[in-house]
Amino acid sequence: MKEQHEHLHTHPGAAVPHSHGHDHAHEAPLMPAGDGTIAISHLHFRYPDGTEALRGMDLAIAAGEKVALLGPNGAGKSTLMLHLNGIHRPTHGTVHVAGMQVSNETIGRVRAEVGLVFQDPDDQLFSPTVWDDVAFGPTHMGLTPGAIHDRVEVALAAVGALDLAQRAPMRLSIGQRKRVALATVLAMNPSILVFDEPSAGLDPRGRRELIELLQSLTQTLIVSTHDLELARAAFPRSIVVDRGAIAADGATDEILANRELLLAHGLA
Amino acid sequence: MKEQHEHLHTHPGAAVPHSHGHDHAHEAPLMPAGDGTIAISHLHFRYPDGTEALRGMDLAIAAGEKVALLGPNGAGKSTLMLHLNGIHRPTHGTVHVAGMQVSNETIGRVRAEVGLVFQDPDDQLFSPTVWDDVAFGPTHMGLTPGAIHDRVEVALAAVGALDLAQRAPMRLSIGQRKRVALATVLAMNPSILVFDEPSAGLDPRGRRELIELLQSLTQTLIVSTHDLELARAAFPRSIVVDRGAIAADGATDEILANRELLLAHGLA
Amino acid sequence: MIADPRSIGRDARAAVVTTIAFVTAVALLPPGSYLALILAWLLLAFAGALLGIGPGHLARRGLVALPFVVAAVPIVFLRSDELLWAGTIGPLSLQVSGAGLRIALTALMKAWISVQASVLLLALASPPSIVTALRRMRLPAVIATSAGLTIRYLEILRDEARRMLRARTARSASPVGDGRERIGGTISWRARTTGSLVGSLFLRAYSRAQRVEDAAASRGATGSLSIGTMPAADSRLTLKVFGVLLLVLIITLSGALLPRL
Amino acid sequence: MHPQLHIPDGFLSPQISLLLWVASAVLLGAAVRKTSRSDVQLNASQPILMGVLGAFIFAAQMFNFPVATGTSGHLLGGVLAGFLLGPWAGTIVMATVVGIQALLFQDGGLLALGANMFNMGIIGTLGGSFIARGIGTALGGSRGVNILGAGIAAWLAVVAAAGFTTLQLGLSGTTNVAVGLPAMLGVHALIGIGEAMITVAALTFIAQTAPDILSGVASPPQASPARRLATGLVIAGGVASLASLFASADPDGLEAVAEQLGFLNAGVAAPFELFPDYTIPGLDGTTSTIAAGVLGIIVVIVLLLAFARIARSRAKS
Ligand SMILES: Nc1ncnc2c1ncn2[C@@H]1O[C@H](COP(=O)(O)OP(=O)(O)OP(=O)(O)O)[C@@H](O)[C@H]1O
Ligand SMILES: Nc1ncnc2c1ncn2[C@@H]1O[C@H](COP(=O)(O)OP(=O)(O)OP(=O)(O)O)[C@@H](O)[C@H]1O
Ligand SMILES: [Mg+2]
Ligand SMILES: [Mg+2]
Repeated sequence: MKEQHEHLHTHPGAAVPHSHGHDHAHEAPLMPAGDGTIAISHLHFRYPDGTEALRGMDLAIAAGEKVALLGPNGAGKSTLMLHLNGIHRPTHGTVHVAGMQVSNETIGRVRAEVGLVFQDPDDQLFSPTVWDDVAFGPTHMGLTPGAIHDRVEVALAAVGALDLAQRAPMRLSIGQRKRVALATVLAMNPSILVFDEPSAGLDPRGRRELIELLQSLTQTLIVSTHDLELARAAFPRSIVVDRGAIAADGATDEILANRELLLAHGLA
Repeated sequence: MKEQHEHLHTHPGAAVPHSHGHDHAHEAPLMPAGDGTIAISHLHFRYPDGTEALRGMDLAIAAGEKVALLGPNGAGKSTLMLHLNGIHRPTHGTVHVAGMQVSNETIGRVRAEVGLVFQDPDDQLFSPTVWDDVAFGPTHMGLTPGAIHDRVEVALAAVGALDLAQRAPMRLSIGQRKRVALATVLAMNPSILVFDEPSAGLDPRGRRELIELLQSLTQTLIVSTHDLELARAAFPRSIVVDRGAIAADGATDEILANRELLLAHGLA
Repeated sequence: MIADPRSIGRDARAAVVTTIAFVTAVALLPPGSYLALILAWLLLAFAGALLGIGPGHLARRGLVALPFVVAAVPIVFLRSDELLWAGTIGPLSLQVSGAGLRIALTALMKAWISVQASVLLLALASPPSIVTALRRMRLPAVIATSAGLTIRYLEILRDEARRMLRARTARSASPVGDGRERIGGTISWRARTTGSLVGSLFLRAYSRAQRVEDAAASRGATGSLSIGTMPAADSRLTLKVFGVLLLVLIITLSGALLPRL
Repeated sequence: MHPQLHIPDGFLSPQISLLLWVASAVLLGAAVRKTSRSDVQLNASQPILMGVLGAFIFAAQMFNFPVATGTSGHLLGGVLAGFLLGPWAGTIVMATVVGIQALLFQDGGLLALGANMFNMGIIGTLGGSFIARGIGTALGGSRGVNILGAGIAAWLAVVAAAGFTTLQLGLSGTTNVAVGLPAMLGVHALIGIGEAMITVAALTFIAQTAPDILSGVASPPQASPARRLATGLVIAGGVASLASLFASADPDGLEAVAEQLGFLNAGVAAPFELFPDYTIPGLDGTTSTIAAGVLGIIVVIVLLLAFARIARSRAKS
């Protein structure tokens, strides 16, 4: 517990890793290559059991934007996020990520552009060591061992978890595991980061540190959360989702000030 | 989703069930029998692996008091709560619940007095239907089928979940599952209710309804939480736990106003 | 600076082979080879000392095999050769066979020593590195991957099980007041409850497997899944194999040469 | 768990250990080939599901319930795994679980691992699953009946695993089969009831709450009951011939068994006998014991067949 709190302060920026003095001759591993945009139109999705989880969504997000997804339990936030990565495919409509339409041809490149962090870090950390886990994505991308090594190191440094490299994920505290889960996707050098409920289960100090980390990221950022204060602190734009559709989209401050809207969508 | 929200409003009080017109000839199932007090002295607890989770706690809680347990991850809150139910036994020191010292002789009665609701409702709900799950406690206590039926019905009504009786707990929303988990212990008619992090994972509306439910309960109430606003809204008294000891104990407003204290114990 | 990933986890093949060879050599010793068994234990204790594990600790860990002694006890009384003692205790007429005693004692010592050998293996090599070593030794990939994931999720699922058991315990109260029927419910009700716990845990494990699958897919995994980096091959493997052969030779020869009792 | 079924090193003769290692390896190899041909349709990819469910089996073995004083219902999980994953994938999972129990928890020896995998992974899961499917199909193949079949198979699997454990110990000369077998079978006939009850309850629960998962996972390819039971018979026969293989591989063990049987004739009566003194008149001691074992297996299967017939005609009328 102790360590993790200190580290976040000493390595605050994911995009500006200050360890290992990366110069320009070196590939700067965490500067995303893609254009970081998202465009969704008429998105419908039905689960195999018949549940209509998404019912016509239109959405455009510019590169580098930071967007909070708000909405009640069961609104469709997680379902939407799984479309950005091609894990779910639209029943109708299209999803464009970094300029590519998500399809079987583009799926490999789409997954390289979109880093998805799951709510439960244990779902994401399945390798014997932290190092292996962070190396998993780059390895599947077919990078050279040298490049993999660089990616892993920079990603771990970015979240302040370099000293955990040789530890087993199961022996880490929740806060540490959340950080390593983030590193596993940072190592793939995505232009878009998607987090499902990053603050659940963290104590107030861990939550504050998470906010600082989110503020320091430069990638396009889409985060679902029930924590309105987190949305206010780190996300200029918010989207309210309810019953599979977008109920509101605008400046976070305005949305959070609209008490009627919040009440109507289970946010107050 | 819809139903659950409405029900909570129409059945706000756990202690004053208004369905089925219970008169005095009938056992009034949800009026606790015990005296609802807790007295802990010099409580030490060491886990089998050597972790010293509790290092000398003294604590007295009067009948009907509502107390929030605050503290960072790993402080010892859950460990303390498991002592109230005799699941853990002190390494040193004593725990008195409802006037009985927790021991092998009293354990059955202690468990009837203390209703423990765990953080993850999935741990608590293991039966094929909601009804079966709520009936588990009364059945284990050896009540007659008639008495079991009454207990279950009143407990479900108290949390506004009567209409869920035949559903499978696994298929419910998080908010619904939290409510049913509460009903499973209310059905045992305890004089003391102990909740571990009841608000985690709830959307803002679910959280507000939880607060209303907590406010309406008349039993002695001990709740651990990372949600300081919840503590402020529903608990006149707060106890700050850190490193297995009590760091502060007093009026919630005063504790939450003490910024230095909060910072020292990971609460800000 | 951080260590190279390829140095994380050692090539555990030598450790695995040594353990298996040692256990086999011990198993091959004929009944009554107490001296050879003591020698084998001394070798083990020496290896333990090199790894910083005291002989007392090792010996205690070895006791986990003891409950199995029940299986070997009858033979002491049921063989009729080398009668050591015969008489009656109460209604029972008993005889103790020397040969039976020798078989039981030898089996026990072998079990006790072999357990300590696996304890040492775990001290030398982490579970994941043992799996990797087995993969190198031609363990099929399906088994290796599923074993690796079993080890990974073992504690998580056991923890879930523990919490569920705890929740059941917390509601296992005895009645206050009257109108009691049968405390604890009927046996079939208890069995149903336990079955439901198992079923719930299965559904949780199943949906976790699906989420892990999604998480792996979103990082580019397709179809087959290889988890964990292979550590560099041990350059002194051949040398170590010779060491192992020597060890086996010592134990086996001592079994043949040292007097048996 | 079942300490009586996890044989530590030292109790089995090296010959027996080796033989069972070979048998387990061959059957596991077959299982790997079967599963990689993906005869089972699953939602999650095989190794991930198998790995996580392996951890599940571990955890499920922690659940118990008191049956009577001193005894508690417990789960081994072989038939459950076979039902949920299919016999072959289930066998791999159980064998992996048994292997990890030996490596990480010293629950069972390394040299004895082949035997333990054989008893719990192969007899318990592969054999158990085929018997379960045989019974289920023979009775009409409805879900309830399949689950009932799993319950019966779960009981058989535990009892058979106990029987094989004792037989292996006996052939290694470390236990007295004549006394040990009835005792082990008797105890495990009780323990097996717990296994059967939990298996049935767990499958019923899953069928009720998540029928989609169960149908995705556990619909066996349709085959005639005759074929299923024939498979069962083949397995039983294979097992019996393996038993005789041990016999010829370890004359010392044989001698010991013979000796014990002679001793048995001299006075100690076994409390539980399928055949008087576990011998068949007219054959010499050892051959007769093995023949009696094989006969026992056949009797059980014939009884099951008869039971299945009766139950099916009842269901029809
Ligand atoms: N695998 C599934 N099969 C069928 N229906 C599903 C599945 N997963 C989710 N759903 C349903 O789809 C809808 C949207 O669920 P989703 O998980 O996207 O909500 P969410 O906004 O993420 O909620 P939360 O805030 O609780 O995480 C819900 O009605 C849910 O019950
Ligand atoms: N089963 C266990 N074995 C060993 N140590 C444990 C066990 N459970 C908890 N601990 C340790 O005991 C201490 C207190 O843990 P506890 O779970 O009571 O904290 P908590 O205050 O409930 O934390 P959180 O807010 O994260 O739930 C911690 O150091 C924890 O690591
Ligand atoms: Mg979600
Ligand atoms: Mg806790």
